[in-house]
Amino acid sequence: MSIISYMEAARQALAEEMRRDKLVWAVGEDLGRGGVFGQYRGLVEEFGPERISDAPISEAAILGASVGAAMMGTRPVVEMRFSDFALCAVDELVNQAAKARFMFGGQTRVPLVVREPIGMWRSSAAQHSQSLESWYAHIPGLVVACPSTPADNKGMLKAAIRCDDPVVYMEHKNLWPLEGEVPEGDHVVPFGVARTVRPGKDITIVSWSAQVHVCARAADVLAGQGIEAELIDLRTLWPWDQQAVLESAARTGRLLVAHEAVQVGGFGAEIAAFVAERLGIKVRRLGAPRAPIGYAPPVEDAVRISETMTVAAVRDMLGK
Amino acid sequence: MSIISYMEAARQALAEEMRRDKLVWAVGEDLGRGGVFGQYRGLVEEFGPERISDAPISEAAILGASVGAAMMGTRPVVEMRFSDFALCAVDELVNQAAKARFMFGGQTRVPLVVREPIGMWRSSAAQHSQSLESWYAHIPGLVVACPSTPADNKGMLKAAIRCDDPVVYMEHKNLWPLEGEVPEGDHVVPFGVARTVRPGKDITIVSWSAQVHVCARAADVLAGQGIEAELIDLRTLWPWDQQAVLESAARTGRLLVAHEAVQVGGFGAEIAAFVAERLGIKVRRLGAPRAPIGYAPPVEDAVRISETMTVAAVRDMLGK
Amino acid sequence: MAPDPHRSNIDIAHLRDRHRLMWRIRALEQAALRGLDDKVVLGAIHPSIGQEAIAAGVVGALRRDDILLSTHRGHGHTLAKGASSEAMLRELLGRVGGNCGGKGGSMHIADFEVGMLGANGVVGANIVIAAGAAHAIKLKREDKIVCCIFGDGAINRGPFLEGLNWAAVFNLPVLFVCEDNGFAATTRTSSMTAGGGPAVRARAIGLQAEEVDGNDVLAVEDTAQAMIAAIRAGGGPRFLHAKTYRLTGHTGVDTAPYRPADEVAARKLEEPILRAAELLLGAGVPEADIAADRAEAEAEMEAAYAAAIAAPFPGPEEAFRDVQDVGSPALGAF
Amino acid sequence: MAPDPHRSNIDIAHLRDRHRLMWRIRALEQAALRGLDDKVVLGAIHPSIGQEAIAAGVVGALRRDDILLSTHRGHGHTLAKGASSEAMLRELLGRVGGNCGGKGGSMHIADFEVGMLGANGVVGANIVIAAGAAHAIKLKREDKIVCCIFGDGAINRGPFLEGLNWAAVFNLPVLFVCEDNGFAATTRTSSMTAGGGPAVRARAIGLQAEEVDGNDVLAVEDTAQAMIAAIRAGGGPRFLHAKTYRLTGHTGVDTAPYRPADEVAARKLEEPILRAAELLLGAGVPEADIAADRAEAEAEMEAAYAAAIAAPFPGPEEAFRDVQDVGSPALGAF
Ligand SMILES: Cc1ncc(C[n+]2csc(CCOP(=O)(O)OP(=O)(O)O)c2C)c(N)n1
Ligand SMILES: Cc1ncc(C[n+]2csc(CCOP(=O)(O)OP(=O)(O)O)c2C)c(N)n1
Ligand SMILES: [Mg+2]
Ligand SMILES: [Mg+2]
Repeated sequence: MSIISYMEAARQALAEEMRRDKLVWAVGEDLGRGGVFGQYRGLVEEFGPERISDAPISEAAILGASVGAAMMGTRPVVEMRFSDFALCAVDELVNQAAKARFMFGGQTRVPLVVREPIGMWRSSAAQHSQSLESWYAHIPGLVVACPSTPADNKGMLKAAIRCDDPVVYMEHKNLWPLEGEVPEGDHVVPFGVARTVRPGKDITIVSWSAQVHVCARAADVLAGQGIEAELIDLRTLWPWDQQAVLESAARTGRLLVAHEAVQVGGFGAEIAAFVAERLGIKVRRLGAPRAPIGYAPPVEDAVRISETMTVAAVRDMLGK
Repeated sequence: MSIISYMEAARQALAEEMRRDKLVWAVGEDLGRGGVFGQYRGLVEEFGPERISDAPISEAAILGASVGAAMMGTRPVVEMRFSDFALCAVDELVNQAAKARFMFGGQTRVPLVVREPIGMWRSSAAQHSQSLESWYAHIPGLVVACPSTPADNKGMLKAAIRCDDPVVYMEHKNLWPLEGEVPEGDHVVPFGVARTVRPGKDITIVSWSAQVHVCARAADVLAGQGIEAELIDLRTLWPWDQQAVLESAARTGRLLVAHEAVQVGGFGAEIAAFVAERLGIKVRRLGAPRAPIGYAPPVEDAVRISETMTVAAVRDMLGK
Repeated sequence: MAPDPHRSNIDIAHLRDRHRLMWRIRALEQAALRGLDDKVVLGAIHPSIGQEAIAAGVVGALRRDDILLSTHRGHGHTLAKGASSEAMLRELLGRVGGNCGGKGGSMHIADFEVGMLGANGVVGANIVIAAGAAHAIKLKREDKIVCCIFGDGAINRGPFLEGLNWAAVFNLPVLFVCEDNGFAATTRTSSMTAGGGPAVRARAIGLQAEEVDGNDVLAVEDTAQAMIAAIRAGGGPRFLHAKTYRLTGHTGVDTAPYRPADEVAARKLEEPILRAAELLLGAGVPEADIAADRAEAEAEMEAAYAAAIAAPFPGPEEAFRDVQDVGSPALGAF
Repeated sequence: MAPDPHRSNIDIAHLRDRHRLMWRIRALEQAALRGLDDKVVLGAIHPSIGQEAIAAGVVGALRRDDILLSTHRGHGHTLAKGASSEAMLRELLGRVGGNCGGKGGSMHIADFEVGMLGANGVVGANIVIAAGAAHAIKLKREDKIVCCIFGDGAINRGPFLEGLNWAAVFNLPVLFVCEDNGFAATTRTSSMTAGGGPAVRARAIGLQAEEVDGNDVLAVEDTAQAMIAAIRAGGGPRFLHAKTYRLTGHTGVDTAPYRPADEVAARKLEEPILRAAELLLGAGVPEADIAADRAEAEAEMEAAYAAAIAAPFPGPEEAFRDVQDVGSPALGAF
């Protein structure tokens, strides 16, 4: 174990995979200078500008070219900078990358990883703060990963790079500096296996990405109030660990899903509906109101799902 | 009342609104020859090529230019041909149209209507068959309309054109020839008010767009089996008629939501979760499996939500 | 149109070969159109009748291991690249044994065995994908090249700019071919396209570009050949603007009322198969041989069509196959 | 750099006015940067220090009722168009009384009162929006024009092609201005841009295009003036390529280690305010007057900054205002 940041974990994962497999390469704007958040720092020195490739401001070409390069046997890691800019390349991701294997009858695969940093991050406002993970979970052909810890950002990025399906890989911008223990060696986290952050018997809380940390703090508060919440970090939204969630929710009899994304049409709806359909237990979601994200801190904060709101929702579900 | 087709209803709605308001204009590829499905037939003759405007194959410009033109006080009706092609203009719709009013602090409005025909339509395969209404319902700032009848396609298109918010207006390609009664005069259907297609006491079925007709046939079958299903056509997904659905579901004690779109992350999840949260009753969704849409009829049909499946789901929920 | 006098030294055998190929393309599409009438081809069909010289010429200049990407109007390109006519017709009919197992249909026809990476249902989308395919070739230090064919309507979409710039910036082995038939669906592209046209735009983005008579199969092939040689030698991307005319409607059901009959009639006289036949005749090839090329092609497609009709549809389980490995619906994960 | 000898007949009063405006822009951004240090400006800031002549020159050629669209680096354009410096600083600090009520911040600054339709956080996005604004003007038969400013990095995005083609096809009253500072964030744009550059690309799409020294405020203004006159006369869209240099990092926190210090030092000598001052000096304007322009600008921004800091934040209810009318979260509809 060593203690490294979420950003460094991803950097190491990419470097290790690039050493392991010559066909892995990364492409995006400013990568040669380390990327916009520094998550590619030092890599061009080791791998050269062909494999840590700069790109013009051409999101459609960055993603579209990567589809072609993936079909031709390389494994591109595509940097979109902010998930918001990936909206300039949706045809390439949704109509092309996600569907090529199916519509060509299995003649090809599109093994690419699209890194789309998500979330609110110090007054970034409406075009640099979105969390659209539920969109991609709705699209057949795509895998959706939302790591919440340094260990997962290492192990899941490796799994993403090794995956033969196109993976939408959503790091949370607020987590870059987060430090945590990361196992030594070839640490790979399989997709579709949730992580129980904290066991509990009174209620199941499901979350992912940065919101997991808010929920963990809420669970601490609740523990002090005599309520034992079981917290599950979903890690991947597609596939998602239906078994773990069903098992936990059946045991606790209550399910709360919390995410930073807009609640209406968010992936919390999928999980809540899925569990309600099968268990008929109390379900509740906590997601952002259906409003864009504002610049001024109070406006931004007004759409954040806080620890306090999480505590209140749980207490309410328990009739306390 | 006169009996006209779903397509003709939309054509009349546009023509009437263009007569009423000189600032309404339509733009898209091939409009001057009536549009790809004929839904603009005859309009260029009346309104001229400036107001029924052809466009280059430039979806980003068609939608982006309409954002600018809407901010400058005109009311563009934007034709995207197939909702799938609107994926070439997602930045323009989601980062620009949907957010301009908010991020500019209310200084502007973006009154545009984006027509995005959805759904499966005679072997159109993976890039011409998608139903992505849940995406737009997730985006603050957008209104999402999915008319299912000629009357609604007239009244809702009029409402969309008069609306000051950007409206994603999704006609179903299979419905173009559907005939039905349309009220005379200035028939406008308000957004957010569902239509009860058929009253019933045993179960509430919620649906929209072409799927409503499948559900209606299923309800007929069920009636023959002594099961009275209440069928609600949601009409608009944002805003959606929460009151009508809650009232009906509370009364029948069971909710089934059926849509053609992929079930995972579909808008059915939102409704099911919403109702389960509030009523704790049995909820169930019927949506497509998470697979792209294939060309060969059996492959295409395998992901269709049929009348038989609807009947079976209802019977199962009733323990029959 | 009279045979080109500069073509005294043409390779007759080769022209004959192209003539045969053009007839195969046309006969394939005629079978597909018949499939529409017979209600066995269910999805949209975009015929390339009248445009066969571009498929035959450009693809004639490619090696078998070179890569090709096409458009919604891609039957000719696909057949020329070496796909089986029977597999293609099976695909158009949505049957087992189709190139994509019946799951793609006309707009997604592809044959990776022969390096044909797909038609595309989204105009212009393949331009960036092609640039990326060439990017992979460069990274892998292979000597293949990529050829990407698209229509004149596609030059107004963003991927045209982004893909050409990409190919030029990274000096990639790709030949872009604009198959200019004057129309984008029912719209004359000239009415919606500003500036000097495809080649001028390509040059402005730093690509060497040439224009060619797209109804002259030998001219197309010669020009493509020279460009491909330069590309293969590491010269970076090139751009070929080939002018032609779409003799049919946009789709199999479009009667094209938006253009005058005399325009179509005039253009019919310049169509590429006729022109090749005249060259062959002028060079002394007997009329019977020329007719035989057609008859053979028609017989091939007749048989392929019959076989396609006889083939079964894929089963519903195909709806869940090849979606994805992780979280595949085939694995019960939905 | 010596005063341009061809400029013997310059309008001193006017140049003085531009000099003042350029100082106001610089002082505003210096206040914004100080706001970063003071941790009151929270979001990203993209300074245009060294590029002020383009804002001052281009906007100087616009009428107040003309329309302007800008980029993430849009403070100068916005101030030049007539926005209040205090409202702008309030916006950058996310306060009540900001142009967007504190909800947009630097990247979404806009002032519709003065025809400034917004900066944009998405590179290139405003190019198509500007074309559409001009389209509305044409439909409404108004005689305003639209001016759209974007960076040299934006010319590689699809909307550049689509927006310029749109403007040319519909013959719209729009002036596109490429503010070429040589960089896109940390990347030299020359390394990622193929071909002859912005003006060559624009011409290929059918627009008349000119290049201008973007650090020469009078040259920018004169060229823009002539182009705008032609546009207003119905001549259709025009394209201006203005070369400049970004003296700061890409953002307020970027130290720009990716470029040599001597390059920056050399470019500092050519910066537009200095050049305007030298012209003024050469024309006999006393040094004290020139210094006064700066001092006044700094005093204005000092006061505006103080007022902004003193202003309250908007309340959380602003998060739900102006989202939409139908199904607004403000109406409890979530
Ligand atoms: C992005 C996109 N917009 C619109 C369409 C609908 N469409 C299909 S083919 C076509 C015309 C294409 O014209 P061109 O590129 O010249 O090719 P051609 O059909 O002439 O071969 C259009 C508009 C589409 N498939 N994709
Ligand atoms: C579509 C998109 N891609 C990437 C970014 C991130 N980004 C912001 S500014 C910038 C550089 C823009 O360069 P240029 O257009 O030359 O403008 P400049 O910053 O030099 O004024 C980049 C890449 C973005 N905002 N939008
Ligand atoms: Mg064409
Ligand atoms: Mg720049």
